Amino acid sequence: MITIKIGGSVVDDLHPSTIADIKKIAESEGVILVHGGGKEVTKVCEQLGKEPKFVTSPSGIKSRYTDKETAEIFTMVMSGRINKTIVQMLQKNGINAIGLSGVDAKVIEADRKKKLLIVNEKGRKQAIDGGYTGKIREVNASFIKSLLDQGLTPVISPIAISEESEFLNVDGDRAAAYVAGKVGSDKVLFITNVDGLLMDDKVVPKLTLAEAKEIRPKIGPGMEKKILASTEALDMGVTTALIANGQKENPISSAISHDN
Amino acid sequence: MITIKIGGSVVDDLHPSTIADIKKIAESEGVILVHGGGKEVTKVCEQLGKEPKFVTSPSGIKSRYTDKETAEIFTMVMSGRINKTIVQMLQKNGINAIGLSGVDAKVIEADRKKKLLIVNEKGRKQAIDGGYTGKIREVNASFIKSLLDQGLTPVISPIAISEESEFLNVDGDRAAAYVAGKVGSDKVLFITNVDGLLMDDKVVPKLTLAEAKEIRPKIGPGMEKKILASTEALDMGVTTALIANGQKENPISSAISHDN
Amino acid sequence: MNCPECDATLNIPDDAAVGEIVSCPDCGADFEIAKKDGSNVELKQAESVGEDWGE
Amino acid sequence: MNCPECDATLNIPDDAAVGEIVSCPDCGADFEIAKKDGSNVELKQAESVGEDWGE
Ligand SMILES: [Zn+2]
Ligand SMILES: [Zn+2]
Repeated sequence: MITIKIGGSVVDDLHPSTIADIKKIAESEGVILVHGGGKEVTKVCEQLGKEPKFVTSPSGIKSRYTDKETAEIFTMVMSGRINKTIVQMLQKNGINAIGLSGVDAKVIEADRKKKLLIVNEKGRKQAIDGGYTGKIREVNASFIKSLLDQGLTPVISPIAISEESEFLNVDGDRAAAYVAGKVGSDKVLFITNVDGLLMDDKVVPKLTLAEAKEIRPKIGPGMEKKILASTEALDMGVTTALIANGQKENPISSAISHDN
Repeated sequence: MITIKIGGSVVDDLHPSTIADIKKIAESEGVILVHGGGKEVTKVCEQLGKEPKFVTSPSGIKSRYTDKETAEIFTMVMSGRINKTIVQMLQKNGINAIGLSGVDAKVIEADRKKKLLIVNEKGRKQAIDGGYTGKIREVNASFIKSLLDQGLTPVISPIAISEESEFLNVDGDRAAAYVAGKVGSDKVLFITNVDGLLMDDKVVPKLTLAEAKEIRPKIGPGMEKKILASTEALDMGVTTALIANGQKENPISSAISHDN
Repeated sequence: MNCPECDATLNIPDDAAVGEIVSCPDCGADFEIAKKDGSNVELKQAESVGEDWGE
Repeated sequence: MNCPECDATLNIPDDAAVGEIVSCPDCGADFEIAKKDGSNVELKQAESVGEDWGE
């Protein structure tokens, strides 16, 4: 079984062969999809007159600040627009998909961050209210497995439920890692728009877990998060973590056969 | 098992005791919820600058005209905002709910209306493109039952999937009727903001199926649709169809015990 | 213009548009205006469409 | 103001705001500014919060 993280736009981000590729693998070993979609959330926030706020962490990572209103729009766009559009696209191609957010059947439970450390406008470190983001604690693995057993393909939005039943924005890459780890996927695949981790302008074909942990701090933000998610998945027992370019033909089966 | 149709706003439409009431019945016999939410869809359409269009049928029923863009916003708001807010509210009260649209696991399949008959601005009958509304054909009853068997409470949005995998806007009352009928609920309950069907200013306590069919054409639009949905549910084998005011205490258990 | 079913005279308003439904006063049959070019009107059998409305 | 841990002198900017983190140049401990009233500053132990960001 493989857990695949995709972006928010199937049409823009993926090679046309991808859905047939997913179908083949869903039928042979079972697929769980986890999606992102931050860009579309930002677009709808703007259309609704809600200015998105971004903050920068002490180590320089810029990210969305999720206040309550943003968390609600985030949930609406992620689980109502992006998730259902992906499910529709899969259904259209004969894959019996089912869209879920982490709130449904408590598929993803997370601890709400009480505080966030940011760099403020004076360039100094500051602790602010954590907003509605969270660290994943639990995944309802037995429910996800029961869906796979019924021949369904789960499509999961990066929204978690907090202990107080709040909607939490969680990172899609790390959600995929946790789902893969807790459900017991042997593989996790992060689909992106580059060929993989580049070092000295060359794709790194393979890293051990120890190498990945050592190398991680030296990598730029987008890829760094995928390496972090990969190490987390491997720590939870996933055998192989793959990073592949979704714009290549049959991106999933070629990543599985290390054909890159 | 009971299928309950509720409106789009748990907070505004329902007595505070309702969720505890649902919990009790979910634990004793199992509950399926189907929700509406047309008003909220209209609100978000307006916020997004999409003017809602309404049409009038030859018999005088006014309703939303669902073009493609409206169907997409409809799906986003229904399954992303309203559905998840209801699921969240239930989770908060210890009910393990799971939100689904008809697109997920093909829970509701419908035939897209090719044509709609309306009264045009000259007061004459006209056939127009049917837009994205549909007549329900099939319900994935075995999947819904498998959720109930796992102790989950399904919360279903009135969105169906067409043969061409389009999102279709379907009426919530009739969706509840079809779900109740196909899954084999013995009861279907329509929660509304009046005490039930009024005739000569009195609540009608009871109607046979034949009486309901006879009386239906004489009833005003909102209630007429609930009577139609009731007769459809009864025709599909549901034993009892109930209409009750959600603003009364314990609206579900008192409706079941005919305590109105 | 006459009814394709019973040949009774149909009353089609001058400003009738494509898609409008014309009912025969005699036999009651419904026709949809398929094409219209000036006073040249082409009719087709109106499909019977039940009312089925969404949310 | 001195470090509550090692008593070294802490360098707190005049325009520092509540919530800002002050690090001790000697022992490296982090403190969060809990209250500030003119030049009167109250510190509390800064919780160590890992970075964990959403989408
Ligand atoms: Zn005629
Ligand atoms: Zn010190």
